[in-house]
Amino acid sequence: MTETLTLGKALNVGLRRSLEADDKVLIMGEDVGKLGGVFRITDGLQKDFGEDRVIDTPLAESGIIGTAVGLAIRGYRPVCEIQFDGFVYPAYDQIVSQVAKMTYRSRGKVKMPIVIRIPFGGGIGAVEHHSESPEAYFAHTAGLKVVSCSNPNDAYWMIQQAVASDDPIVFLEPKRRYWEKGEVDTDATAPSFPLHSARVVRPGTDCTVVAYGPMVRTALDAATAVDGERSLEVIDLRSLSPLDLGPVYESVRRTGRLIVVHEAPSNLGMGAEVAARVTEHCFYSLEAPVLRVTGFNTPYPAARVEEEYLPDLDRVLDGVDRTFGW
Amino acid sequence: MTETLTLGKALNVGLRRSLEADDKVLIMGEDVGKLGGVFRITDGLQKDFGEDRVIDTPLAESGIIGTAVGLAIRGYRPVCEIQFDGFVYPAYDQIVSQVAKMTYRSRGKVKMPIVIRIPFGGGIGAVEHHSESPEAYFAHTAGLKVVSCSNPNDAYWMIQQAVASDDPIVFLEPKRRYWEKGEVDTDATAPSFPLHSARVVRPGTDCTVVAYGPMVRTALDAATAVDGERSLEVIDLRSLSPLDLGPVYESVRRTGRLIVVHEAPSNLGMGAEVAARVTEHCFYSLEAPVLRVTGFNTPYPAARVEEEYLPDLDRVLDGVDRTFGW
Amino acid sequence: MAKGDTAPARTRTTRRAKPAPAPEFVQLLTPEGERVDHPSYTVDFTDEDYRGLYRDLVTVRRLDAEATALQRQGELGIWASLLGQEAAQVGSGRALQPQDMVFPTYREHGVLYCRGIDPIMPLSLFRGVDQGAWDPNEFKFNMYTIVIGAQTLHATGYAMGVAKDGKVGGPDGEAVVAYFGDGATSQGDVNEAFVWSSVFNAPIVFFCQNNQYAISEPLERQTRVPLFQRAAGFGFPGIRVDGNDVLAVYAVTRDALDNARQGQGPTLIEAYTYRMGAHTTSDDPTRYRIASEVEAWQAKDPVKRVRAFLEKQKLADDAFFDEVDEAARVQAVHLRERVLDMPNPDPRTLFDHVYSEGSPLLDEEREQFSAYLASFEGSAH
Amino acid sequence: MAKGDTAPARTRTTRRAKPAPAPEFVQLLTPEGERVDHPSYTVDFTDEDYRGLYRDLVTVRRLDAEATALQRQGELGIWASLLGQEAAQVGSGRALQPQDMVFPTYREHGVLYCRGIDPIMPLSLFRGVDQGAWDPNEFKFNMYTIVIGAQTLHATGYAMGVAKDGKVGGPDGEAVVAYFGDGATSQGDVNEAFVWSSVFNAPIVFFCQNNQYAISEPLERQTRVPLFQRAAGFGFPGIRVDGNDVLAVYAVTRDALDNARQGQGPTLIEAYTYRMGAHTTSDDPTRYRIASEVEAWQAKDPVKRVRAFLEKQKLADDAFFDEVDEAARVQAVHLRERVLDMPNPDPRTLFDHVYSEGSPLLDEEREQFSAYLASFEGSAH
Ligand SMILES: Cc1ncc(C[n+]2csc(CCOP(=O)(O)OP(=O)(O)O)c2C)c(N)n1
Ligand SMILES: Cc1ncc(C[n+]2csc(CCOP(=O)(O)OP(=O)(O)O)c2C)c(N)n1
Ligand SMILES: [Mg+2]
Ligand SMILES: [Mg+2]
Repeated sequence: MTETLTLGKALNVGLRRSLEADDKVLIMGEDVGKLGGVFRITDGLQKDFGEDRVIDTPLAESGIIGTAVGLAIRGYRPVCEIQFDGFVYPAYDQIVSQVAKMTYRSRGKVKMPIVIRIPFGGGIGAVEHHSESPEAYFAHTAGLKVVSCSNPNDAYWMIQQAVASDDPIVFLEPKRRYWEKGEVDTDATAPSFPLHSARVVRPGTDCTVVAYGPMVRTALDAATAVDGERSLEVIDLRSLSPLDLGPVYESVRRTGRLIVVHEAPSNLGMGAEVAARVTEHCFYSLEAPVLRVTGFNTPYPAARVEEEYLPDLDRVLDGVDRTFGW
Repeated sequence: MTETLTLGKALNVGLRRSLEADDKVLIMGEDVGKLGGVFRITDGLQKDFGEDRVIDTPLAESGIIGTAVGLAIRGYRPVCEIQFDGFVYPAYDQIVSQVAKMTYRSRGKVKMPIVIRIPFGGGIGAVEHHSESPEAYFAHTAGLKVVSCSNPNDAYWMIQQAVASDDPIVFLEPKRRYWEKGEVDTDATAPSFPLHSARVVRPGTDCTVVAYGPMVRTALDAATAVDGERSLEVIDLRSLSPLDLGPVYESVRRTGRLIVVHEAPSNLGMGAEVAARVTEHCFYSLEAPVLRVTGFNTPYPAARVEEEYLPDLDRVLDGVDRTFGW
Repeated sequence: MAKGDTAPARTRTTRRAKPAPAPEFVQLLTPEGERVDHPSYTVDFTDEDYRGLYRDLVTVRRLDAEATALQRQGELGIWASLLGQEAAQVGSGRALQPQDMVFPTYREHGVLYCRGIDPIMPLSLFRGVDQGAWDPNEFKFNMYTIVIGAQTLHATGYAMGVAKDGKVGGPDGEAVVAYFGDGATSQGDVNEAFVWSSVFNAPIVFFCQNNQYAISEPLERQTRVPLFQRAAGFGFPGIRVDGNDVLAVYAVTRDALDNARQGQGPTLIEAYTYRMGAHTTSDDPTRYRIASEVEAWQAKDPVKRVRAFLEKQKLADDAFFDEVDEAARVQAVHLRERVLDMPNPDPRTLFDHVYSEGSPLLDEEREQFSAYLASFEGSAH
Repeated sequence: MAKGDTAPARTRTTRRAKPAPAPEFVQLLTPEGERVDHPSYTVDFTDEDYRGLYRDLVTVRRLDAEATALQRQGELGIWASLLGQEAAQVGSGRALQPQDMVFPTYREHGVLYCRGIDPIMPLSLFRGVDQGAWDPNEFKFNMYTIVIGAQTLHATGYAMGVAKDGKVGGPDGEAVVAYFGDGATSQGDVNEAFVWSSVFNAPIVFFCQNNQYAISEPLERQTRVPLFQRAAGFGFPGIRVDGNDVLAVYAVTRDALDNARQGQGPTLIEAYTYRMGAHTTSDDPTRYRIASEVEAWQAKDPVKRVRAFLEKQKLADDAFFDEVDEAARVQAVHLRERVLDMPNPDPRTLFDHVYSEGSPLLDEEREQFSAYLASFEGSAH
């Protein structure tokens, strides 16, 4: 049996399951308690699990992650909320030099079961620092794993898988999709897919479109828009590190064309890595170079031009046209 | 007339020229004053220019960059030293959210003539955090420019060009090459090359090898090693952001093969971007996919295995073999 | 002493004294509008000055209300209201000398107004037309900073620059003020700013508006002692002032700025106040605080007490109060009209000003994007 | 008050008092070896305990010298000597209960020794064989942390976990100690750790070894007031102790740990000491400090004063001192032998333990690299 939930609510219920499943799971961050988070993702959790497990922290991101490291050494499993993408950087040192390296430094003797939840991406008309896509900064960092969900069912399962993982996971939530609804299989006792797996979310034959997080919906809309004319295969990466490119290679060997879509700037972004690896693995199958449809290489702009900055259906289709024009 | 200088000394003399040329230039960082920096790059500068211009700062990297922003608003041109690559992360927020964005935020009304000098890379037998290659974290950030010098003459000129630039520049110094000597044209009144330009440092015909910073020497050594057998064209990127790929496209169109070499992990690194763009621009010229010879996707390891971690002559030649084996 | 030996006995000390009760803040005007004395601080305002302060308080409140209304009507993306904090902002803003430099957060509309800056200036940011683009040096008022605490280091660096320029040590010296909230005191950057400004004896005033909340989190989530006490441990004075008392805020800030400009280094001012409204228009404060708390603070309203003072002292009559209200209303209407008139930016400009000296990558993207946009011309896009 | 009006007159206050002279630190044993009293702290050691402390001091100094020698001979990549700081480390290390947890920097070899840990443990890090890999929970001693200040937040989080586990509030409670240097006090992280530990009343002792330098930078580059005073502004006690007096350090640390375990929250201890050697073996201190300063501190040597005390009190004779030296020498020789025996890691292991749960990318790289290495087999590589 399934329930219809928004993506935000699915995360909320998933976190609740994680708190129920293991006493050691903690939730910590700014405004996550009484307020339930500025996006209400932790709504009701402090009320039900107490202030000892759902912790309103001081306003200091390095403190959030740094204390989470200590709590993890003590045996806890902290789930840290960073309020917005643009506010993760004060914690960057703790993330890349401590969270990411503690297991390696200790030759496996210390585990870092820390989840860093970050609502990310644009499209909500916000002011500066509230619409960024920092995934490359984390995916480039050995020792971190990075995932992003694109729909309520994945949100529900992936957050629980992330909390259950003994490795540190940066969990990127597509904030502009928080209110989108979908069926969630809350009855199942186990997820249908491993956390670090990509999935074909719409089969097609002419061109592969790879996306993740908020852009999966955009890619699907593009596929629908050209249905009949052109058959696009859409793949949701889901895991940005480690990448699961098997399904992408398989797809590109069939379609011969690949578009990678993301909101982050192209320069040294996820699209570059996907392009480099797909080109290496599918060199003789490609009819055109891998093309990227991404945010521009500028800081995230003011809200009234963000719709122009962000890849949308038209920009994706323009990419498709370009690959066929090669 | 030229002088023979080490790369480190060339930087020192270049900084001296910059301090002489403009009163507003400041040097700031940990131990840069009396000690002259742990690598002695600022040796003697405090003595000659005073404590007001060469400033030993409190031990706080966010403070170094954050106050540099304020000094820049006041009209100064701070040159900040980060003691080692692995200690730049506490300043990451100030770098990506303030230094990189201030000009954009102000629609050009505020300039950020800040240079962030970072001795980077491995190969010196150091402990953790002293051997990292963080360039991707900066090159992915719109609003920053990133350069790296590979030889004394470039070091001398590029540091002066960086200080003279009105844009913020992350200046990556190949620390293991600090002691390598070369001719420096200290008599010339102007540099021969723009700061943001790549250069063919060894012409060749069979395969292009792109490198920057410490790996340029390695690439040149590889070219020498196979001289007679295979002719490698070596290109020094010099500017990592913005990239100047014109010379690379031109080269690859001739050679049909490209190896990108860097110490940083491959995943979402400079090599990925170069591969993606070269593939797009030289799609029909490539005889093999662009291959990357890089550090592995692990944290930088203990000193006694770093030589295995780092690309060396053999690893570069292995890459060359692989591209010819395609 | 070998490992495993019994630990030697040791003294239990009682050095841990009870924390002293929080000292009173500096107050010169009670909530009832009584003028009270303080041993160290006073003001010597003319009648006209008092009326001017009242006008400022009313005006910044009225303009703020207009911005809130504009947001409700969809004309602004978000608004961070200063409601309740007018005295903290007008008092400190009016204490500034023309040569002083301000580093605000995102809420200092009242300070901005007192600098003589057109209140329209920050509205482009909240409308989403730009990101709050102005020249800090032209207005002696830095751009709004959204990343909590970051501006305190900028202010410190700027103040170090002031000292380098030899602009401290006399009555014409330049002082710098950094605004931030109670929540910000937990950030590393703010504490680093304390370290730096102390070590370099920078001419700076740290002005903390303790409005009791950081979004939903009450002060106890940031500290267990009064915030102004933080300063002493960094080597400079801290002082708490009634943040709803415009006279006291003025006096204390004036003094601290003067100390800074004279070369006596930093001061931390904690303006004890209350955020009467929501954190921003996106916030719902009923989820985390009770009505009675808000009511208790209503009795300490910063505007009402000045009006009560003016009335008691017979410094103003109804005609004056009406005129002030009307003038503020007119300004608000004018503000509204100009907000509605703000043009949307041309999307092609989003590639501009990433760098002062440009970049070929951006030029390429601008060109491609222009061609892309042109490809829709004539179509229904 | 319209803009441009003359600023109203205001009071110049004289509230800026001269800073109080730095209070004396806690001392129980003078540099001359006199046992002195302190109103709040004392120790009640047996003769055997005193001799044990002396043995520890001599041993950690001897082992440290051996490591320095090993580095000079190229057997270690670098070494961070504790020379001069033996009392600070032995005094605090011996004050720990077995259940207490330590978060060291890279210099706490003496504390490690006092925890009963084999001093070989951190040498793999300095030799470059690994990165200091041990199980913090097994030894109740976290791995060395090189990024300045980062460990203070880890310690705070760990201490929060102790409280969550209900392990505070009685004599069996667990306390946590975070070590850091004078330079570290400028880092945001350390100040955030102060905020957090205070707000959550964490059972933690912040133990700052003020050895007067952060590499080349003297204390004045980090603060203009004594460091222990930092604590009060965060809401917990700070105290300065003679860091070269092992008795005083023991007493003060024991007390602070006990307060923590009893649920009274954090304490900051500033152990006032001196780094007699170089920052690390890569450093040349003659570039930034004068010989006379070092000599002045030599007179306050932490080991000599305990020997003087033992001699004066007739608690030990020459035979004892000789035996201690000889035992330390033997330990040092043993240490040296084991360092020379440390095997280099197999390069293939560099792909291990990046993740607890592995990663296909690393598996692929390990495999490719093994094949690559194999391709050289039989060749001269
Ligand atoms: C580094 C950072 N983290 C989180 C936020 C999100 N945020 C915006 S305002 C705010 C609360 C600020 O509280 P305070 O400093 O008391 O200022 P106030 O808004 O009350 O004036 C938070 C958490 C931010 N802007 N920056
Ligand atoms: C974040 C960071 N910045 C810079 C360094 C380089 N560094 C290593 S030790 C040191 C000085 C530390 O001084 P202090 O805290 O007083 O400790 P001490 O070495 O004197 O024991 C510096 C700057 C570092 N390890 N980490
Ligand atoms: Mg507040
Ligand atoms: Mg020190």
